[in-house]
Amino acid sequence: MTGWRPPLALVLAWFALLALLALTVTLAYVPLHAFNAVAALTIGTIKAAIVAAVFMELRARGPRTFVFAGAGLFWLGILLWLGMMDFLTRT
Amino acid sequence: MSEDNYLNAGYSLRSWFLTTDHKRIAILYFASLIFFFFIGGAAATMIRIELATPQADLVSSDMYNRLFTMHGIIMVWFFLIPSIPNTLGNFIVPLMIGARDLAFPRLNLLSWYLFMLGGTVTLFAILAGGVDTGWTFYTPFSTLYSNSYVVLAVAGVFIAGFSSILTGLNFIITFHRLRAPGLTWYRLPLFIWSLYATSVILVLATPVLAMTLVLIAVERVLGVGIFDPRIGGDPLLFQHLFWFYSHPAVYIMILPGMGVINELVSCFSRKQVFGYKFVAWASMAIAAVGFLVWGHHMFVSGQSLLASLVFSFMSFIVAVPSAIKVFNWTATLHKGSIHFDAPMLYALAFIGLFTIGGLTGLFLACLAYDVHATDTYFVVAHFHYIMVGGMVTAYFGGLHYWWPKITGRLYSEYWARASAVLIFFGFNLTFFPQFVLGAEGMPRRYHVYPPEFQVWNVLSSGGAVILAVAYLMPMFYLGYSLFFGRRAPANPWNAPGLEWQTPSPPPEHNFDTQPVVTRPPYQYSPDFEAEPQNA
Amino acid sequence: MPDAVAPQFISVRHRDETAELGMWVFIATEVLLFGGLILGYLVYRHAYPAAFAAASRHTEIVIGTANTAILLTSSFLVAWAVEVFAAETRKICAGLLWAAIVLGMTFIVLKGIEYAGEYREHLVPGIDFNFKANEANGAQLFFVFYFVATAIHALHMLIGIGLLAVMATLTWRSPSTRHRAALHSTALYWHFVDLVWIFLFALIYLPGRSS
Amino acid sequence: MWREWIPFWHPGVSPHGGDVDLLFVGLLFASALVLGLLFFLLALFCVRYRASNAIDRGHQTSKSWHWEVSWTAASFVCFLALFVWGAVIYFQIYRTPPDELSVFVVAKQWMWKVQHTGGQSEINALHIPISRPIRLVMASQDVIHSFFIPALRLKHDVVPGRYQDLEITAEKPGHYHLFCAEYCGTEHSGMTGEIVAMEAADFAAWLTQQAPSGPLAQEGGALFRELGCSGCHGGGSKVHAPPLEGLYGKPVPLADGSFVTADDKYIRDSILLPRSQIAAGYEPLMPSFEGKVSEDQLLRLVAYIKSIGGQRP
Repeated sequence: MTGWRPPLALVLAWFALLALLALTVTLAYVPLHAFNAVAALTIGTIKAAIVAAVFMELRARGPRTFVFAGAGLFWLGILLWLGMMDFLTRT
Repeated sequence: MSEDNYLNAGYSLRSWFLTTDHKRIAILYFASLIFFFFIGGAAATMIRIELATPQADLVSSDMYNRLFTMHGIIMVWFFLIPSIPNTLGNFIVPLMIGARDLAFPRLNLLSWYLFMLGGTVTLFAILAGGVDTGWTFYTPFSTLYSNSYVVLAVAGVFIAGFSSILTGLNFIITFHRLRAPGLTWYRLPLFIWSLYATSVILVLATPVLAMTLVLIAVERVLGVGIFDPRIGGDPLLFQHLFWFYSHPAVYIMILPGMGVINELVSCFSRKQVFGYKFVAWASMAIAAVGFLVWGHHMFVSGQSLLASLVFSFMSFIVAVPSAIKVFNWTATLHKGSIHFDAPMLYALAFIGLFTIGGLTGLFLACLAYDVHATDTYFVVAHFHYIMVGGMVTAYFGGLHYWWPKITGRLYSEYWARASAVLIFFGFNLTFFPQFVLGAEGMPRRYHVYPPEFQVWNVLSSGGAVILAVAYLMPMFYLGYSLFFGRRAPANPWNAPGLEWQTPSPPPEHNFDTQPVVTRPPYQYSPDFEAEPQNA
Repeated sequence: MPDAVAPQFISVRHRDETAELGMWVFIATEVLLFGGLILGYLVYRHAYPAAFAAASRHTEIVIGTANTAILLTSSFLVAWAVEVFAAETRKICAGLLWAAIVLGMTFIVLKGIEYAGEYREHLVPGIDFNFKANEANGAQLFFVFYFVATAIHALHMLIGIGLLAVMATLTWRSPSTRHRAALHSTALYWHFVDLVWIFLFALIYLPGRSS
Repeated sequence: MWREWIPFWHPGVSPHGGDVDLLFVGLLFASALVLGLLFFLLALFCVRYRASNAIDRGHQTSKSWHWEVSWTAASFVCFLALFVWGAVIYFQIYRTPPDELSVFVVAKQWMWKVQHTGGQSEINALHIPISRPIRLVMASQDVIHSFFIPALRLKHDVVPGRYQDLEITAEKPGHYHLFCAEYCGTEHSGMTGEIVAMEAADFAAWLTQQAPSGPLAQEGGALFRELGCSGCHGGGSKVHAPPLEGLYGKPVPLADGSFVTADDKYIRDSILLPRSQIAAGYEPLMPSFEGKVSEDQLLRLVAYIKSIGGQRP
């Protein structure tokens, strides 16, 4: 029964995620006006990056997996960018 | 020809309906698509008959609206999108890249079942009373005002969408992981490149449609939703989401056709495709830039002028790779040794019709002219030139080209050429007058119309009769060849592609020995006279 | 246990890597599935900022935060299970998976409690909706988004729980290399469901808390 | 029939109609050139290099950067030129209308209702004087419709939930088609009408012949009292509500510190969604009139508030 302990990276990632969760909830109650949204989404992105890199083992994968994982995000960016463009520039 | 092949590997229903053999699944798709093509075609016939006179005489307005909606939904989602990828693609892709099967054979079968389930639900919606929203499902008409079976139809399309996604996923992984030894990316036939581009769109665009359809269903069921103008929702948001899928979907409907044309032009000019890398990357460019142009469906909808400007610009950009392809096909003919067999006639028809469709696309990309032409018959003619003149012609071309491989039989060359020529003339007679109608200002989806448009409508309806006959002809001579046609040799066109290096029809396991590729594609010898091989 | 590889693959490794790559493509599809909803959210948040903030204050941040922590932890457990997947540690591995499933179920139950609370507060568009008049429209759009997004997310959770249950059972019985690949793909899916929730949490629960 | 059938060509009769027609000819010309060249080459190669023709096929090239780059660049430059050409005219077509003679258009399944400011109303017809820009203020009562006049080379969707301004000008007298171009349900193809462009004098005569139920603003004034608006917004009211005299077209300071111009859209929004933009210094007391007033009535209210725009409060 060797090697049942979780790798350190996983545990650290888990703690980091919970800490970031606490941080983002706290920050939400601090009046920062427009920066509340920025903070929430930035911390969300950091959490997502940790999940992807550590839990989903993306850090140990080759460029092809990166491209596949990135393609979804890239096209999401196109959808949001060109979609919002209309609504932000209406007269 | 008593050897074992995939057709005589089993005769039970189970051996067909639970098969994971990509070749049999292709046949299942083929049979289903013929069925849907005839349903969609029947609706088109009714529409053209009705439009022969300006008044309403054959059907009521409600019925007419249901007819063109049914024609659109069936033809787009249940014929054009799966047409080449799921029949020819499914059959030929593993053979072309020297693989035993697709990467996920069971997923492939699941994809067919989802397709049939979606088709059944949609047909049920049609039989239950039909849908009258147009295939575009524009809100708030579809969500709050239509009295027809919108939710059911939307559910059918939703399910069929997942079938598309699974097919795209399967192809992408197959191309990455299952190529034969030595088959590098630049040694792949261009058909594979174009299917790769198609799959990217299938995987990345279809989910947005799925979500949009869910939102329609929610709004219809709850009576309130995020597109509802009564609570401050914006119907244009629906259009953005819908066209984010549906414009790239147009490229789903043409890229595989372009891929087939590469194979045909090259084979029947006995020459390499001119500018291989340009054509390959043009496919990828179309897939990528095709995602940036959707707003050109909305130039008069009230979207911001800046958005219109950007989308118009992108629409012109996406035309560049298409132009590159046309020029390269033409250059391929140069110094070729051109044979005018039936598939080549289809290919030439494709180039002509696709170019007309593409050039009229520029009219519509052009902001000021689109204000006049959008939602008129000009648009109808334009996209039929691309989808019917382009994709369906390519589909027929590819079907004739690979028919000997798929069935192991040769069809009648005489009748095949006759039908190719007839399709070309019938098609132009049907759809060219519609450009004139559109330029004159006749709106689309009109059941009755001012009498001065009648002349062109009569021409168009007349052409439709010819076209219908021309599309029926292959049913007969191809059907005849199944039973009475001469046995096809393994390589009737003396082509170097891997799919021709195995017997016709191929054995269940595709290749007796794993092929190894050592040279670029399209290394044709000038003649059909086969060198003695497989002797 | 002999591990037969389907004929289109050369080796076990070839097969497993292919399966994992397939899951990544599927995840790319899923990103775009939620993408459509997120565009809708951004458009209306831009149009009705005050109403969105007010509506967001009506969501249960305690349940939302607890659910986020639960999901992050279950993701951690699944990642851990993937690491310890081996014949000799199969029971530990299965146990971790069962723990993740229990957390997933807890998430669903809490979500149900939250839905019930929203129903009592008349926040369900189309069924029973009542909100301060000047912000009713934007809030209604917010809650349509909220219910569609969380319901679809919950559906993904249920599918994930089902997959994890199958994997836990298989692992308990006889782990083989085939199961390793399957567990890997399942884990990727589960982490993805987690990822989606991280963003839904930021979009649904956090806005408007400071005012 | 008023329009004789002429094959293929009816010149546009709006100021930019000529530009659009020229653009169309330009596009046709460019397409014909490309198509001609392509078909010529296809035919030439097909004949010259047919398999049975023993001709020199030496020195085949399978690729050439030279050619690829040239035709890519050539297509790109042509497309760019067409893009700019089309965009310039587009901005002319959709420029924001000056405050000219306004006509209100309400689209609903399946008719066009037209209200002139003088109170004259028409259904499925629109009479306008020629050579004078008309500002249409369009609204839809139900689904999306599209206001399409082929002869003016002009079209714009009418989306429910907002006003759409559109400037139209006809330069020649005549009867022109009006179509609904966005599919809107059962009688979509029956949602047609005619644009009657008349000489200014004829138009004035036509206006007087019509029996207006009363100028639009006057009807709006009646509604203003009927619906109880005057109870708060009228002079001498006990409720602290902003006075509306002299409001139209002026910038309004809002509670959040920003300013908004009191145009048609603002007035419409203030009636339907009164609390979305609160005027500075007032309590958000006004109830929403959403669902209580039709698009027709809204137009009258807007016309009324506009008519008292010149008065000092």
